Amino acid sequence: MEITHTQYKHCDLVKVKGRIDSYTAPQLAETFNKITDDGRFKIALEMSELDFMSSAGLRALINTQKVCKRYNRGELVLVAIPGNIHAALDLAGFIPLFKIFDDVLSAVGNF
Amino acid sequence: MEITHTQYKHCDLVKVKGRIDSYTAPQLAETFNKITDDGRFKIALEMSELDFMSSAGLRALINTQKVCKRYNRGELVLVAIPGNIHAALDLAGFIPLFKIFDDVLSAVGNF
Amino acid sequence: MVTRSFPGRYDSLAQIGEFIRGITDKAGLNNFAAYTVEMAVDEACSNIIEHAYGAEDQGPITCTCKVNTKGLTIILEDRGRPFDPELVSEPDVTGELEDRPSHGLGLFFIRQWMDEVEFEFESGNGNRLTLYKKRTTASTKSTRQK
Amino acid sequence: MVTRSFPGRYDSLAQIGEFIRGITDKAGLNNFAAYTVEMAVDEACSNIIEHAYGAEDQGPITCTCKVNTKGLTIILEDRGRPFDPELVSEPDVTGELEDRPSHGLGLFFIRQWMDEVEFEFESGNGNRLTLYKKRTTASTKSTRQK
Ligand SMILES: Nc1ncnc2c1ncn2[C@@H]1O[C@H](COP(=O)(O)OP(=O)(O)O)[C@@H](O)[C@H]1O
Ligand SMILES: Nc1ncnc2c1ncn2[C@@H]1O[C@H](COP(=O)(O)OP(=O)(O)O)[C@@H](O)[C@H]1O
Repeated sequence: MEITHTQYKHCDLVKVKGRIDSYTAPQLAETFNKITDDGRFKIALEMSELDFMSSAGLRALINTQKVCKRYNRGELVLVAIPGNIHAALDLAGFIPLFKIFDDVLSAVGNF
Repeated sequence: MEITHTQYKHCDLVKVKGRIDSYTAPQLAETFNKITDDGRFKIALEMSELDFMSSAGLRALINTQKVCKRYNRGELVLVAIPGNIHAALDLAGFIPLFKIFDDVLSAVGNF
Repeated sequence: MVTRSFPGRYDSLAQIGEFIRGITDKAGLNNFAAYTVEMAVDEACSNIIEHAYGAEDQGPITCTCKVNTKGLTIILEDRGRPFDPELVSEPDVTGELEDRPSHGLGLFFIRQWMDEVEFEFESGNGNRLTLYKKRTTASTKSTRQK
Repeated sequence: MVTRSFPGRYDSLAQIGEFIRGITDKAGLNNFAAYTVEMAVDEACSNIIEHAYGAEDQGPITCTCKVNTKGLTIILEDRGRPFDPELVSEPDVTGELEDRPSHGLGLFFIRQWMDEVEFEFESGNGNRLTLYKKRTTASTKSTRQK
């Protein structure tokens, strides 16, 4: 797994590549925590080069979404979700819980 | 010349392709005017596919920059400027007057 | 039939995933079917490390794969504590954000995505989880196209 | 030597640009040198329509191009009103944003980017603007590389 984090004026962009499983998910959770600990709650997660995400990754997403949406201070949005991962998010009932964008520009521009 | 305009939460992105000369520059000026007449003064101009820009285009840029920067309400930033056009902007002394970004994401993210 | 053993550690998961992708390729499963198998196995192995062994490096995970014309069977064995999956209730996948549990999705994925799932415990022999995935028409077709 | 005439209209500018690119290509100018010639000619033709003719469709723009080993000469002719470029002062290209003029850059580009610029007026024959661009070492080199 490879994580890139870019801070923009109104939001943070996290790009994750490779594989999110129980071994790597803690790093993703930590990246999200560092951002929200900074008082920043508008986050876009770019997933176009993500190959695999287990429920450990879903856990990081839902926990971060809860923190971000509290007091209406922001939200985590998902960008460029690969097909198989979209099916997993769908089965887990996550689709209604996250705004989804096709590309980072619209995601960052939405904040 | 082909113009695409996308409105984001905190800024407007204008992408211009092809040729800006005395024939086409009025369309670009009109696009900018429509945005500023709307009370929106944060504009990014994406130029990566711009082939040519005469002083008629420079005129549209400087006029719009004056309107945008007034009362500190915003600015026009330039994105992905092709080499020849950069040389023309430089000769006209425009480089210090505009923030320049390599890609639209950083430009939109900066607003 | 292929059998391989992996250390019961989270950093084995990527290798297990690779191993499973090799098997699903050979079985000619389509891309999505292969993904569901990889994910089910990953969830099961995470659970073995976290719940059956209770920690990393407590024992191995043995993975046996059998391919036949009807489908793919994967057997995961460990020497951890026994487990009755009947006691685990389905997670809420429809409620409001705040009501959503962050745990309990792993077993749900395994059950939803595999065609048959069986947990067995034999004292002295440990746990055995059998996962079976049918070939779908689509996957058979995609095999033929190769 | 090539001569072509274009209607004195702003929508001729793209065709004039294409014509000039054909010439700079043949002359083997490098990409940037070619761009400066295209821009100088575009500025000059815009001025002919706007200032010499005072409006569109008042007369033609005739463009004559000569290439030799030393460089490229472009002659633009119109039948509009005469013009003394000595009376035009240089634009401010260093001041604060608010002090910058939005007009007056065209002539500046022509003068900066061409190696020689000459305006002539003969009553009865109209205006003639001669632009000369030297081949630079770089452009000669890029020609040789072809
Ligand atoms: N192999 C196992 N051994 C023991 N307990 C297990 C095993 N797999 C699952 N469990 C139990 O079932 C629960 C649900 O598992 P699961 O759906 O994978 O979610 P999670 O692991 O996120 O809690 C676990 O919390 C655990 O109590
Ligand atoms: N061909 C021409 N015929 C008559 N006047 C001209 C011509 N070219 C330029 N001028 C005069 O010189 C001024 C400066 O020209 P220029 O630098 O091209 O800027 P602009 O056309 O934007 O005013 C013009 O405003 C005009 O008064």
